[in-house]
Amino acid sequence: MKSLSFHRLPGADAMSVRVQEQDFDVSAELALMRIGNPKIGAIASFVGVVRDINEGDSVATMTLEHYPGMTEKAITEIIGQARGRWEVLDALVIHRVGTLKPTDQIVLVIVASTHRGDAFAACEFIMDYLKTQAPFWKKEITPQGARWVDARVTDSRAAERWGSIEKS
Amino acid sequence: MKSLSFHRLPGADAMSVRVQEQDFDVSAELALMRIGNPKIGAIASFVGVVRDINEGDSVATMTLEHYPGMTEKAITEIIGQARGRWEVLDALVIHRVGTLKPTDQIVLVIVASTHRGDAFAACEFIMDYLKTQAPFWKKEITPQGARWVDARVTDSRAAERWGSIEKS
Amino acid sequence: MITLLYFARLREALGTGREELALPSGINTLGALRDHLSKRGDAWAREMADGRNLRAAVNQDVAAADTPIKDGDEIAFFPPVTGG
Amino acid sequence: MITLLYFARLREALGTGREELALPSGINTLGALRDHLSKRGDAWAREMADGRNLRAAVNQDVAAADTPIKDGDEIAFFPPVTGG
Repeated sequence: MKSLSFHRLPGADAMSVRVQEQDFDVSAELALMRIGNPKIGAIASFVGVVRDINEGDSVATMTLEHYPGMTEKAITEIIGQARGRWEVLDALVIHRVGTLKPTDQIVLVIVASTHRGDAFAACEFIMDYLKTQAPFWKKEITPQGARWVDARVTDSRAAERWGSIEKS
Repeated sequence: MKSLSFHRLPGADAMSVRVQEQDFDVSAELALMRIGNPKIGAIASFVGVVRDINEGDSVATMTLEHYPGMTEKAITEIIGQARGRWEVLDALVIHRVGTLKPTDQIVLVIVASTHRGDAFAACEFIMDYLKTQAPFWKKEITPQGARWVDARVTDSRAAERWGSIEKS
Repeated sequence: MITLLYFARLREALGTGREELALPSGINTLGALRDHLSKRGDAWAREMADGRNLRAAVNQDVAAADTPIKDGDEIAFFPPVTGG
Repeated sequence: MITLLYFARLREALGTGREELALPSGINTLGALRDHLSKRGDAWAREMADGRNLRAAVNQDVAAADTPIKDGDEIAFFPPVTGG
């Protein structure tokens, strides 16, 4: 289940996609992005966190499985779609895999732009599509035993409100 | 111009508002928030950054002035309004004052919620209102000399799209 | 006495950031106070003129021209805000 | 030969995460392959049944039932995704 990938493209297409077991440091990622491009005026970020309760049951730990190779490809495509809709100067997605516990960070999406409207919209768009398109699966350990988390209808709706996504 | 204030209220009304000269550490603030509340599933953040170009001129440094006392009051009120519209488990605003240079962080808004829709909306709402309601003023030093930054019409429009804000 | 505060461009143009003033008799709204201050001439006339895009707060709350003012108030004048 | 991958609940139910298979003659779409696999019976019949909410990818791109498949392809079956 161990996997690490890293893409960084130069210039206008700057982006990074990483799937990793280890935790991430948001400040360090923000600093790298800021110092790399003084045109950046606005950075929107999202961090997904393991909650201690899901569907009414307490969650002790959670294991994240993914599809190596396709994960990175799907996320890179999602970022490409965001770039077609908004001004994106740089974008980063880190998704953790393996075993996590409540209050642990799961996923990080950072989008940098000149102005904040683009940064917020692109960050939320990437997160909405990631939840429905990127091949990750969560299994929770609860007092009632282990269970695979079911996909949420609200997540499909969240992705649908952005309109159809075209294949690049 | 030196000023520091800190409010942290317990439980459902958790929030912090700080005005300070020193830089901030987003990772440290996120960790404090996450560890304080295992119901948090989603954290949206915004960081405003000094750009090297504004209105076509290069910016060497920028000085931020504020109205001590009113600043904290205005931001606390903005967060209260966000809380009335969305589920906000915790919120933090840090705004720097004093002299900053390109790529420096200016402002941080963090909103934690159970789900990401609330976190994104409340974070963008707070930022839009902060830009039009909180008493901060920027003065830029450019090769053409020092100048006070003019308020942007797009900022008023961004705040207006959320509808009217009521006095608490 | 009232406390008057001026910020940013206004502070620089008027050459002062703060003054204490005995509330002039007959002045009981923010708008009346602004008119009164504009009669000081020069920079005051220019900066406090009706056409200037000026904002104000009474006791740290954003206030309009018809907001009542009274002895002991903290009253601030400033340009539209540009933080964030 | 084609490579078949199974993830998450599906991997556990089928008892395997990966197999190599000679592409059966006459099978040239994803839908036909799913039908073919469902005929293995037991867990295969249950998990690959028409009513199951199953997703699939051909060579790491999300694919539909009418997506063509050919020798050498990497084909993955999995439940709706739940990351983030």
